[in-house]
Amino acid sequence: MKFPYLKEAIKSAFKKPSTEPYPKVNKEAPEGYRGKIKYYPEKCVNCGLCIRVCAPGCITRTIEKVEEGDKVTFTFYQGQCTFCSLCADFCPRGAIELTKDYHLAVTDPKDLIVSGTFIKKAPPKPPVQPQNQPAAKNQESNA
Amino acid sequence: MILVNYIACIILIVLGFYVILTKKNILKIIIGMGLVDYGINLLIISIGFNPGGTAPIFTFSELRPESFFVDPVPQALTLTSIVIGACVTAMALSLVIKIKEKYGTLDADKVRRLNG
Amino acid sequence: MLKELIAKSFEKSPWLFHLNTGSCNGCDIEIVSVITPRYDAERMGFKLTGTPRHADIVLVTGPITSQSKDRLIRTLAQVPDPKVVVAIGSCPRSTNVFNGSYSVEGPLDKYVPIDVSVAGCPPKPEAIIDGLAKAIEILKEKRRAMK
Amino acid sequence: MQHYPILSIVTLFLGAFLTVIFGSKNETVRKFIALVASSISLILVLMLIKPVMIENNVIQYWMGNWRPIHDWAIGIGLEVDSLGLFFGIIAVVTIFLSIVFSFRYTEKDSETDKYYVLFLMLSGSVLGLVFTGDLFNMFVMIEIMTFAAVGLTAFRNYQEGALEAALKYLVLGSIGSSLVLAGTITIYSQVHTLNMAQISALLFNNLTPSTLFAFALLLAGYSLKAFVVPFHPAAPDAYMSAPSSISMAFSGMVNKAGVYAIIRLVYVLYHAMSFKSIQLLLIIIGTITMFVGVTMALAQNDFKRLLAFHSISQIGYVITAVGVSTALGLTAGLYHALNHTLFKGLLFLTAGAVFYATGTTDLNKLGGLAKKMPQTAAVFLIGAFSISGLPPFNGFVSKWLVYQATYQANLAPVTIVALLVSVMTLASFIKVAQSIFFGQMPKEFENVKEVPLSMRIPMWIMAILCVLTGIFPNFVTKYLISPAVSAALNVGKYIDIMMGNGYAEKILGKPVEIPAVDYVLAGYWNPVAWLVLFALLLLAVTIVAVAGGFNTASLPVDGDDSKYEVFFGGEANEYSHVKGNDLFWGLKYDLRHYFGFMHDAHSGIINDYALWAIFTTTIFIVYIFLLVP
Amino acid sequence: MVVLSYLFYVLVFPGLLFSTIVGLILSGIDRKVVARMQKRIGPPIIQPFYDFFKLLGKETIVPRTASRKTFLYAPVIGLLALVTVALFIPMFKFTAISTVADIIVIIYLLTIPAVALIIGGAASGSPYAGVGISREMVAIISYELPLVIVLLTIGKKVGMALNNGAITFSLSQIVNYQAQYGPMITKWSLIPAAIALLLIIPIKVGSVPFDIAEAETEICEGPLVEYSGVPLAIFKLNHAIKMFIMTSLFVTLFLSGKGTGILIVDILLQVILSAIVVIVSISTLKAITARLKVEQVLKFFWTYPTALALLSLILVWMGF
Repeated sequence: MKFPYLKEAIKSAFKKPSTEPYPKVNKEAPEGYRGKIKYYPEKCVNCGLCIRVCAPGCITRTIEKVEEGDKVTFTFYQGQCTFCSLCADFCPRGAIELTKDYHLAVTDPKDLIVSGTFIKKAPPKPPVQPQNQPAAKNQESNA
Repeated sequence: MILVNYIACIILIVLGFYVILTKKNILKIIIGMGLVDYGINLLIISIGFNPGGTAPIFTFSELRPESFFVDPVPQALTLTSIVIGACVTAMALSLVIKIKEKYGTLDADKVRRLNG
Repeated sequence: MLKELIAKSFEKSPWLFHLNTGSCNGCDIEIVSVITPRYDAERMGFKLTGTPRHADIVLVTGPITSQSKDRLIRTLAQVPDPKVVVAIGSCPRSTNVFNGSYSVEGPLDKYVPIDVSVAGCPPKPEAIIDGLAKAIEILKEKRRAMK
Repeated sequence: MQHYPILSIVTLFLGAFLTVIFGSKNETVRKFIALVASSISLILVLMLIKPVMIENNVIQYWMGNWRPIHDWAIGIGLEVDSLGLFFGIIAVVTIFLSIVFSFRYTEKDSETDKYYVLFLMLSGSVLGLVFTGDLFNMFVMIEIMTFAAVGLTAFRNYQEGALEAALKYLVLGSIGSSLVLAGTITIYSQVHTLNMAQISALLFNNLTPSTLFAFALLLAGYSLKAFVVPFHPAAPDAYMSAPSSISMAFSGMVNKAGVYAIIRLVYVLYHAMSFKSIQLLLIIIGTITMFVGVTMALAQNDFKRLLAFHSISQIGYVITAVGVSTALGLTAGLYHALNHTLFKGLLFLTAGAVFYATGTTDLNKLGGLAKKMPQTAAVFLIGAFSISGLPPFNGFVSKWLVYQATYQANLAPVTIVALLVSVMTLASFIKVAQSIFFGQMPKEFENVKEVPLSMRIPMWIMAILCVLTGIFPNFVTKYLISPAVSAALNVGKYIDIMMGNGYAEKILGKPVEIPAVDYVLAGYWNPVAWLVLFALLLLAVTIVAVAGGFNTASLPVDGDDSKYEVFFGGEANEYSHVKGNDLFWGLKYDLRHYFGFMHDAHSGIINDYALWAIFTTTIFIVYIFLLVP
Repeated sequence: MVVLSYLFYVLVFPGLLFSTIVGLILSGIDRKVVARMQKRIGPPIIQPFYDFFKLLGKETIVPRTASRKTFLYAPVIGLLALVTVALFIPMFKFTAISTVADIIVIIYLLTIPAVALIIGGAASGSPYAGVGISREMVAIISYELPLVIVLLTIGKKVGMALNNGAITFSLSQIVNYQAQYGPMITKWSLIPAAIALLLIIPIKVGSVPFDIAEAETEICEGPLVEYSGVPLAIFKLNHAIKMFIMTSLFVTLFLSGKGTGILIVDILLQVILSAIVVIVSISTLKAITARLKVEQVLKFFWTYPTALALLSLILVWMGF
């Protein structure tokens, strides 16, 4: 019959509890925590790298043709996100950021959607060139 | 004379118990029970026996203090006991027949489906 | 008066039942950490029970594998009313990285309505506590609707 | 009134003969004869309660009117004192209920005329045994009893082990009978009389080696008939393979006949309870009996075999309490004997009902029968709670008296063992409840039905008696137990009634005194308790009313969905039942050496059992020779 | 009038209402203290009330395999037995019903809630319940042996002083003895018995490390697995009342004394002492240990507490 924690238990009973009073006092997440996704559409260049690296496929993109160019909408569905931060790391322009905000409990799944829209101006129409192939290549890389 | 009786009945009883304890054949165990029975019957008779006594046939008017006779009660007891012993043996033998039919053996070591 | 007491008690003593439907254990560990001294969900009356019959709130983790689908449906049916289903982590909400796998039959809302979902992979314990707080509100409403 | 005892015995034997003559062809006739014979004998014995128990008379009856001449008994006499009548009442109630139960229970058997013949002979012999005043007559009756019991054990000879059990019972029984006979004639050789009253008078302060030897033999012989522990191994086999109505009779009266004979022997015949060593001997064998019986019962997998080991265990309580030998102890012992008849009879009947409905009593094959046989389950629970000694059932009262008697006699270890045995009894009945009546039902018992009314009536009578003797203990002790206790202690009166007034004083050399049956019953039930009970019932009703959840009609009807299946880790509801073998793992594991030893010891070989019996007899002889004088 | 007073005893004090409130508060204290010993904040002390009332509002499900009546009535039977025991336990000088206060009656009545739990669990037809009742029964067998010896020891000690050496089991005599000679705990020969009883209390109320029957992580709360709603609430209430009764019994057996003579103060004292016993025996063990295995429980109780109790018994027998 050994009670190795007896002393500690009795000592702790008279100490202040180590519980964090969370809902009353908001708590900062630690440095480097990957929480809620923040998307800066103004920085985005619609390169699509993030979609390529996203494992669960939580990023969707819709492109609408409007007068000025393409209306690009990026939708991040956090209900499907693993918060791996690969998209942010790969984004060449720093348009995606994983904040320290962890308040991700919602009753309506729509609240989990982060989306941003920007209009990517269509480039001025290039003169028609005899060689088609390089132009196609250029277009592709733009897309 | 009477001592021989006692010795004989003790031998019979002990022999009977010996057979019950050591013999594995159920038939022999029943013979052992019979031996014990006979030993006890002999004991009863011997207890009632008075050397030189007459047969115990009297009416109350004939009974006198000096009349010397064999105790009649043990004889009655012996008769009862013999009858009961015979019944028990008959019962046991009928069981043995049934057991032989059902188990195919009379070995006490094998007739032990109920144990533990 | 008894009714008021009962209604009041519903927000003070929600009991949890934890259901793992093929989770990677990340969320499970976070659920356990909610009841550790640091977060101590018991101070708000939360208690992990061992059987669905005692539960008010069911915490579902994992992307509903085909092995666990029938078990999930059966177990959820066995919880007495009123009950609240909370999806912990992204998996039950949307099957997360397992999306499209041959053995995953999620997401959860194909089978039962999800009342609260806590996103995260895994969610932080604080987020789970937030989710539970929301679940209590829903539990109260369901109780009111029941009567 | 003088003739009631002999008539009640003769009726039963006559019934047996009439059944042979008229009942062999017609089912109804033999049932009618059995019912009439048993009810006449029941009524005759119950009519004796008023003169014997309440007015405290002792009925003596000389067969053929051969009264004692010159203070010497030469005829065979019947003597019914309260002690004998107490056991007589136990016997006739058992007989009557068992006969009623048999009517439907044996309907699947052929040749039930033999069953009724043997049963009536068994009943008659037990009544004869408890009413007789003649030592040799006791031997004859006990021999008839054994004989009939063996026949009845082998009645269902198609059943596994019935023949074997009968053979074991026969061999051991005949060893016991031989011991009894040898003891009887050894006494006869010393005192030249067979009348128990006269023997008792002549043996007072007159113990010679021969009479001590006879005492040891008789004690061993009657212990064998009561199945106390080293003599017990034939009992479970026989109880298990006999039909349940017979098992009930075995535990209700055949066992009790042995107990009665022991009480008669040590209290009346030999005045032996003044010897500390005899008290100790009875207490030791009683304690061993109760402990071994209950631990063996825990390990059993057959309902009836388990009950049989409990019979042994409860007889241990009786013997222990009788061995304490104070008025309180004897009260406890007799009360427990009465209760044992009631609850064990009830339990054997439920076993019979289960067998009737399902065709098996194996704990590992049954399950969930409470849904199909609710009444049987209810009476089983009453019986199980009674035998485990839960208040307010009767087992509690008598066990409580046993504890009180033992601790007042400064026998703390015995009290500890008795309480432990009580808990283990509870454990083994929990095992039965779980494996037979609760849990899930195997598929093959879907069509099981509740047993017919004529089988339920005896069970309910027994159950009601269990409750009544539990909540009216003062009533029972006043009208049944105390007279019997005072009769057991009042040897002088027993002698005087038989041999004529003044005989006892002449031989014993001291005036006949009426023994004091006084003990403080640290009241368990008194008028206050009634008020409490009333208030509690009111409380229960209130709770039920307030909660509302107990209004079973308002609960949703069992749907087909999985909501109403048991929680099984989410798995589909398949048959899964924790059976008798699976229970009490920790206990079995910790005590595995003990259980293993006991299992090996009960080897099932006749020679071994005979060896135990003879060895224990030898120990008795040596003990009594060494310690008594 | 008498009927009314007994109704009051049964329903209000010291019966149903009083023992319910005190029992629930004690179990709240227990939970709070355990939490503090583990450096947690812990639930509020009235948390058990919330649990109880919440369960009253839940749906009651009766499984298909269950024997309905047995399943539903088992908890009520247990509650009735506990209320009855509450009437018998003296609080210093006060007892509701003193004439029938006998320890053996109390021991048997205290077995009834456990049996009710077992029968209720068995009636549910769940295999988890089957395992649970098996364990519960092993637990009962385990603690019964030392418990009996402890009570016998006290009976002997009191009997030697008041009853000419014959053992007494009367609770009122035990209280009288302590009123005359001071609390039982001050007799050094009885200290081992007191320790043994302190070890028995947790298993009797089924708390960690002896909660083998209701191990929620292994066998899904054992016998309680199929219970929900009102019957479950009553079982939880039984649990709480059992905690109060066992600790109160300890106080009566070991810490009782003259009392102050004022009824309310005495009762308050009894409750406070009970709470201290709860903290010492239940909460401390709960905070620092993990659940034992079934066979370990039996082995533990048949060695340490039994040995302690026997030591006391022998000491008392020798006249110390």
